[in-house]
Amino acid sequence: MAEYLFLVPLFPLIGFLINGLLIGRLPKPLITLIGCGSVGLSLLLSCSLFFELKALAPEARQITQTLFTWISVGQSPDQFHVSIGYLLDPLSAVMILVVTGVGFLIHIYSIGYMAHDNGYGRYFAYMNLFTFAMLTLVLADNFLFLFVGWEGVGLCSYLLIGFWYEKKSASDAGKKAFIVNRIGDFGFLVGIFIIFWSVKSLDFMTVAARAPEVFVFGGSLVTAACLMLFLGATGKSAQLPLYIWLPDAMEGPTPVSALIHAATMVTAGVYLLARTNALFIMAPDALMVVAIIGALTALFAATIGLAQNDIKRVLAYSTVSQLGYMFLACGVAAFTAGIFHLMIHAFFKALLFLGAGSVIHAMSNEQDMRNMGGLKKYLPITFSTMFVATLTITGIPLFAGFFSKDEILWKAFSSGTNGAWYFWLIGFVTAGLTAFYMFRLVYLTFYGKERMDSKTKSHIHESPRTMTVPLMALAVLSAIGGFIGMPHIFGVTNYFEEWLSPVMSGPAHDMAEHALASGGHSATMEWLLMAASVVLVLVSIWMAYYFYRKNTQASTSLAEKFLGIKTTLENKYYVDEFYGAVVIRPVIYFSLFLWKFVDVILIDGTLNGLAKLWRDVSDALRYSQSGQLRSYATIFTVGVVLLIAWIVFGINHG
Amino acid sequence: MDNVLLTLVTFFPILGVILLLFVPNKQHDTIKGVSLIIAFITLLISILIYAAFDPLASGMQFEVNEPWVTSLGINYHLGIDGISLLLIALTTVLTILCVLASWRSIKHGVKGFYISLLMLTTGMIGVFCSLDLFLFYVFWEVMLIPMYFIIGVWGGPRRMYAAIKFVLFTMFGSLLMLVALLYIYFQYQAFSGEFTFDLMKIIAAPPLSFQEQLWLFGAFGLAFAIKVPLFPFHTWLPDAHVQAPTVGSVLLAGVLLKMGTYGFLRICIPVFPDATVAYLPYICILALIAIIYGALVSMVQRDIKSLVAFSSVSHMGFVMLGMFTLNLQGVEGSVLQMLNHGISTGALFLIVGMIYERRHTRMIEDFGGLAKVMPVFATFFMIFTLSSIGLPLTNGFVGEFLILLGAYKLNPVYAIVAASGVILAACYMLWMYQRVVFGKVTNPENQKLTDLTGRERLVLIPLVLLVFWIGVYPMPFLDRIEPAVKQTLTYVEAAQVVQNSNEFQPVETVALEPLTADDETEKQMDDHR
Amino acid sequence: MNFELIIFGISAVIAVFGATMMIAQRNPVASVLYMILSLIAQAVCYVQLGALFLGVILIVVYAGAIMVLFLFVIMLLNLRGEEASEQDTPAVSQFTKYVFSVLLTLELVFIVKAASLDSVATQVADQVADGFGSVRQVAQVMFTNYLYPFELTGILLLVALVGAVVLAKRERDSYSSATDDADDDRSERVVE
Amino acid sequence: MVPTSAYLILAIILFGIGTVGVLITRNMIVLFMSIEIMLNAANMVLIAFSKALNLVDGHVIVFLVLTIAAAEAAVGLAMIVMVYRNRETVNVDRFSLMKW
Repeated sequence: MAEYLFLVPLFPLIGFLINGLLIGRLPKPLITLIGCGSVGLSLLLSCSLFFELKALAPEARQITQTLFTWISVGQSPDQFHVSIGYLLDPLSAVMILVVTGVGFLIHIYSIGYMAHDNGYGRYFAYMNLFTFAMLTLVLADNFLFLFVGWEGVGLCSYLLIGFWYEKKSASDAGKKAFIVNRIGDFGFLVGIFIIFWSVKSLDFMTVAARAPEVFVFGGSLVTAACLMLFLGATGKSAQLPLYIWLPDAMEGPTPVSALIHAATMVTAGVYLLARTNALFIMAPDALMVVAIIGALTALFAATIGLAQNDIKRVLAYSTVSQLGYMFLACGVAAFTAGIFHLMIHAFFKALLFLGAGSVIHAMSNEQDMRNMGGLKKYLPITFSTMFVATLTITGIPLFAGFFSKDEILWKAFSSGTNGAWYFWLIGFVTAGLTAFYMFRLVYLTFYGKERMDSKTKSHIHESPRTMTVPLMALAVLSAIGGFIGMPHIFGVTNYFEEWLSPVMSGPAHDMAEHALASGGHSATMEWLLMAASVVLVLVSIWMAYYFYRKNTQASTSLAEKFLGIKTTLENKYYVDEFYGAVVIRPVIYFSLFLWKFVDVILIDGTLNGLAKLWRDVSDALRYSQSGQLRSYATIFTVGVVLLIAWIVFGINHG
Repeated sequence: MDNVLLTLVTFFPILGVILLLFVPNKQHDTIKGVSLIIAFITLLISILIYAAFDPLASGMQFEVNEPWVTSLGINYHLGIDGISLLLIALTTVLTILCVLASWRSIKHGVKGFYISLLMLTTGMIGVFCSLDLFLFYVFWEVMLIPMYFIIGVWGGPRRMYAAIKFVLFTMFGSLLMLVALLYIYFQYQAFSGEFTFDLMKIIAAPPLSFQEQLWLFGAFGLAFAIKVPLFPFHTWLPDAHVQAPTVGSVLLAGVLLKMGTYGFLRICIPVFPDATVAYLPYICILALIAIIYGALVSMVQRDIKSLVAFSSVSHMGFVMLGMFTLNLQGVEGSVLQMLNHGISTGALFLIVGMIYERRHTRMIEDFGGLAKVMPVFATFFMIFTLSSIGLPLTNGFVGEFLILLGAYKLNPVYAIVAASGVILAACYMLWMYQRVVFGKVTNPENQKLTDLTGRERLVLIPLVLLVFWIGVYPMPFLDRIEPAVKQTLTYVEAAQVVQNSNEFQPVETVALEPLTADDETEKQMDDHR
Repeated sequence: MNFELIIFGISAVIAVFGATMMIAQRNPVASVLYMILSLIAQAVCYVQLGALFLGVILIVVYAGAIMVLFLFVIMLLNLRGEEASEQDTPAVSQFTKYVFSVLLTLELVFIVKAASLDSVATQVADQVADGFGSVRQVAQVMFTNYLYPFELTGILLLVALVGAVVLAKRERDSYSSATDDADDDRSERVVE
Repeated sequence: MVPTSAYLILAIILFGIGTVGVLITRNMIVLFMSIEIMLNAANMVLIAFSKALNLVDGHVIVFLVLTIAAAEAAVGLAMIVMVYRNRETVNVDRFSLMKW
C-alpha cells in the first residue's frame, strides 16, 4: 500500500487536470463525479495508509517515497539536492485525514451550494487543485517541496477568494491574500536558506537528526531560522501582523472559507511549526515570540469578533483567534496540543462555516446578522449542527473543543517559560470572549425577531440533503472527536499524544529537556483552572444571553456608552487603514517618484540632455557652413598658411 | 557532421534571407511560409544539437576552428557548452514562435520584416556560439541592425526615438568593448608573440595585471550591463519594448537581454577573475537596486508592455545577482533564470501583443473583465503571470530559488533584499492581472472581443509546456548547465583564493569585505553562546 | 646689369601688373585683356628659361584660345561689370583675406630663400644643352616616357568636350525644372 | 644671368595675386581666371626647375597642365553658361544653397 502514497495527492491533481482542461465541455454530473470522486479516493487511500501506519511499531511509523530528483546542484558537501518525495508519519497521517476527510465533506456540500453557479466546473477544478496542493504540503518530505504546496494553496486561495472575479471586492481580497501570504513566504524562503546552509540538506528527517549537531541550543542562527519560518507561518495562518487578509478572504464562496480559511490551509502554519519542532525546540527565544504572537492574536481577533455584524466575518475573526491558540500551544512547546486543537478546530470551524453557508444560502445571500433572527424554526438541521459546533468552540465540557482548548491553557500555564501565567490569563480571557461572540452569533441568527424583509423570508428553506449530511457528519466529529485526546487527569490514555509522540521526540527534544526545567504543577491546579474556565465560559454565555436575547436594549445602550470602543472594534482597530497609510501609499508614491523622477527626469533627462547638448553644439557649428564659396576659400587659405607655418617653423625649431 | 551543425544553425536563417530576396514583395504568404520553414528547420537543427550534446563533458563541444583572417589572427571559432546550448535552443524556439506570432500583425513591409527577423536570429545564435572575440563582436553588432529596423520601421508611434536610443546605448557600450578587445589582443601578442582573438587562448593565458583587469572589466562590463540592462543603464529598455512590435519585444526580452548576461559569464568572469572578485559587491548592489527598482516602477505603470519591460529589469537583476554569487547554486540558477525569463517574459509580450491586435491599446485602464469574454486568454495569461512571479512548479521558481540560495551564501543581506523583490513581483503582476482580467466588462469595446485563435494557442502552448517542464523537472537543463558553470567558476576560484591570502592592495580589501564579513557573522552566529 | 636681367625685370613687372589689374577690374572684359597681357609677359619668361616651345604654346593656346573662349563667354552672356556690391563683405573679413594671402606669399618666399637654391641651380643652369626645350626634345620625352599620361590627357579632353556640350546644351525640360530649384533664391533677389 | 630664385619669386607673387583674386572677387569668371593665374604660376616653377636641373620632363608636365587647363576651361565655362542661364547671375555669393 505504501508505494501508492503518491496517489494521495495525485488523485485530486488528475481531477483538476480533467476538470480544468475540459472546462465547459463536461456535463455537470461528470464534473461532480470527478471533483468529489478524486478527493473521495484520496480519503479512502489515506484511511488505508493510516491503518497501515498504525500497524507498524511506533518508532518505525515512517513511510517515505521518493519519486524523482527535482533540483540538484553541485556536489558534496555543498550539494543542493531536493527531490519530489513524500513522507507519511503520524503527523502527516493526521493531516491527510483531516484534509481529505473534511475536504471530502466540503466537496459534497459544494454540490448543493454551488449548484446554480455558472463556474461550477471551474470551482471543482480549483477545489481539486487546492486539495492537491494541501496534500503536497502535508506530505512533503523536505522544506522545498513543502513550500511548493505552501505556495500552491496560496494560489488556490487566491483563485477561490476571487472566484466571483467580476466583483471587485472579491478579486481585491484574493490579491490581498496572495500578497500578504507572499510576505510570509519571503520569511519562509529565508528560513530555508539559513537551514540549508547550516545543515546542507532540506530533508525533514536529516534536518531533525542533524539539528543538534549543527546548531547551538538557543543560538542566534537557529533562532533566526525559526523566526523566519514563523514569519512564513504568520502569513499563512493569519497571525499578527499579517492576519489582515483572512477576514477579507470571506469574499469567496462559503465552502471555500470552510475548507481553506478555516479547516486546512490556514492551519498550515501550525503544521509547519509542528513539523519543524526539532528546530523550534532548540530556539527558546523563537518559541517565546511564537507564544506572544499567538496569545496576542487570540485576544486581539476575539475582541474584533465581538463587534462584527457579518456572520462570516465573525467566524473569520474567530478563526484567527483560534489559530492564535494553536500558536500559543506551539509557543509553549506543546506541539501536540496545537495539532490536536488544529484537528478539532478543523471539524467545528468547518461546521460553523458550512452552517453559516447554509444560512446564507437560505437567506438569499444575506450575510448581515442584523437582518436575520428567528431562523431556528426554518432551518432545524442547520441550527442544531451549528449549535453543537458553538458548544464545542466555547469549550463546554465533554465536547471536543473543551479538551483541546483546556489542554492548551494548561500547557501554557504549566510550561516553564517566563510569563507562563500571562499566557494562561490571555488564553483564559479569550475563551470568555469566544463564548460571548459565538453565542451572540447564535442568538442574533437563530433566535429573536425575524428581521429580514418579506421577500427574503418567503424564500427561506432548509438546505438540500447534499449540504445537510456533511453538516451532520461534522457535528458528530466535533462533538465526540475530543475523546481521543483527553488529558491525563481524566485517567485515560491520551491516544492522540501517544500517536504523535514519535514525531515530537528526538535528539533535539532531549537536548531541550536537558536545558529547560519543566514547570511541574499539580493535578489539583489543573482541575482548578479547568473549572475556572468553565465558569468563565458560562458567565460569558449568560452575558450574551442577557444582551442579545433577554434585554436587547441593554446591548445598544452599552454600545452607545462605549461608542469609541465600539466603532474601533467595528472598524477592526483601523489596521487596514493603518497599513494603507503607512505601507501601501508610501510605496506607491515612492514608486511614482522613482518612475517619474529618477527614471524619466534624472536618468533619461540626463541622457536626453546630453543628446540635446550635442545637437545644440552641432546646430551652432552648422552655421559655419555658410555655403559661401569665398568664405570656404578664405578658411582654406588660413588653414594652408597655418599648416605651412607649422611645418616650416614648427619642425625646424620645435 | 558534428562540427557542421553549429555553422548550419547559425547561418541557416541567412539562407532564408537569400531565399526571401527572390520572392516578390507582394507574395506575403510565400514570404511567411518560407520564413516559417526556415525557422522550423533551424529549430530542428538546434534540437539535433541538443540531442547530440554530451551533458557530462565540461569543455566546449561541436568546436569548429578555421582561420578566417589569418593576417590579423582572426579565427572562425565556434563552440558551445551547456549555457550556450540552452540559449541557442531558446533562440530558435522563440524565433519560430515569433514568425507565427507576427503572421497577422505585420501589414506593411512584410518581406523586410522577415528578412530582419531571420538576420536577427543569425546574429543572436552567432553571439552564443562564437568563441573568437572578434567573431563575437561581429555578431554582437550584426544583431543590432535588424533590431534597429524592427523597432524603427514596424514599431509604435515613438519608434524612431526608441530605435535610436536602443542603438546608441548599445553602440556606446560595444565601442568601449571594442577598445578593450583590442587592448587584450595586443597584450596577448606582447605576451605570446601571437596575434589572436581566440577566447580560449586568452582565458588560458596568465591573467592580466590587476589594474588592467579593472579597466578592461569596466569596459566589457559596461557594454554588457547596458545590454542586460543593469540599473542605471536600463532606460532604453522600456522605450524599446513599448515601441517595438510584439515580435521585437519578445526577441528583445527573450534573447537580446541574455546576451549581456551571457557576455559576463563567457568573457568577463573567466578573463578578468580578479576584477570580477573586486567588482562583485558593486555589481551585486546594482543588481539589488535593479530588482527593487524595477519592481517598484512596474507597479505604477499604466501600459502593460512597459510594466512587463520594467519587470524585465527586475528579473534581469536576479540573473545578475545570481551570476555574481560565484557559487554553483547561484550561477546555475542564474543561467536557468535567463532561460526562464526568456520564456515567461517572452510569453507575456506575446500575450500583450495578442490583446493589442484586438483592441489597439495597451493601457491597463482600457481593459477589465477579460476573463468573461476571453477565458482561454485569461488562463494563458494567468499561467505566465504566475511563472513570472516565480510560483513553485513553474519555471520561474527554480531559477529564483537557486539564485537566492546562492546569494544567501554570499551575503545573507543580499538574499533578504532580493527576496523582498519576490513580494513586489507578486504585487505588480497580480495587480495588473486583476485590473486587466478581473472585474466587470466596463468598456463596451471589450464586450465583443474574440478569444484566442488556433494559431495564437499554437504559439503559446509550447511555452506553457516549457514553463511546467522546467518547473517540475528542471534536471535535464541543470545537468547541462552544471559542467559549464563549474568550468567557469574554476577561473574565479583561484582569484578568490589569491585575494583572500593577499590583502595589501586597497581595492582588493574592499572587494573582500562582504565575503569576510559574511564568514565572520556566520561564525559569530555559531559561536554565540 | 646684363640684358637678360633687364628683359626679365620688364616682363616680370608686366606679368605682375597684368595679374593685379586683372583682379582689380570690375569689367570682366578688361580683366581678360589684362590677363592676356600677363600671359604674354609670362611667355617671355618661359622663353628666357629655354622653354621656347612652351612659350609659344602659352601664347597660342592660352592667350589665343582659352582667353578668347573666356571673352566669348563674357560677351555671350553679356556680362556687365560686377553689380554694385549690395552686401559688402565686412572689412575685417576683407582684411583677413589680404593678410593671409600676403602671409602665404611670404611663407613661400621664405622657403625659397631658406632653401638657397641659387648656388646649386646656377651651376647646373650653365650647362644647359643647346637643344634644350626645343620641340624635338620635348616631343621625344613626351612620346616615350610620358606616352601614357599624354594619351590619358587626350581622353580627358574628349570627355571635357562631350561634357561641355552636354552641359551647355539648352534642353527644354531640364531648363524648366532647374528654374524651379532656384526659385527661393530668385525670390530673395526680387525682394532686394 | 637671372638666378632661378627670381623666377620662383615671380611665380610666388603671381600665385599670391591669384589667391587674392580667388578670395575677393565675386565674379565667377574672374575667379576662374584667378585660378588660371595660380596654375600658370605653378607652371613657371616647373619650367624654372626644369632649366635648373636640366631636365625636360618639367616641360612635358607643363604641357599636360596646359591641356588640362584647356579642358577645365571648357567644362568650367560650360557650367558658368548653364548656371547663368538658370540664375541670371555669375556672382558666387548668390550660390549658397549648399549650406547648413
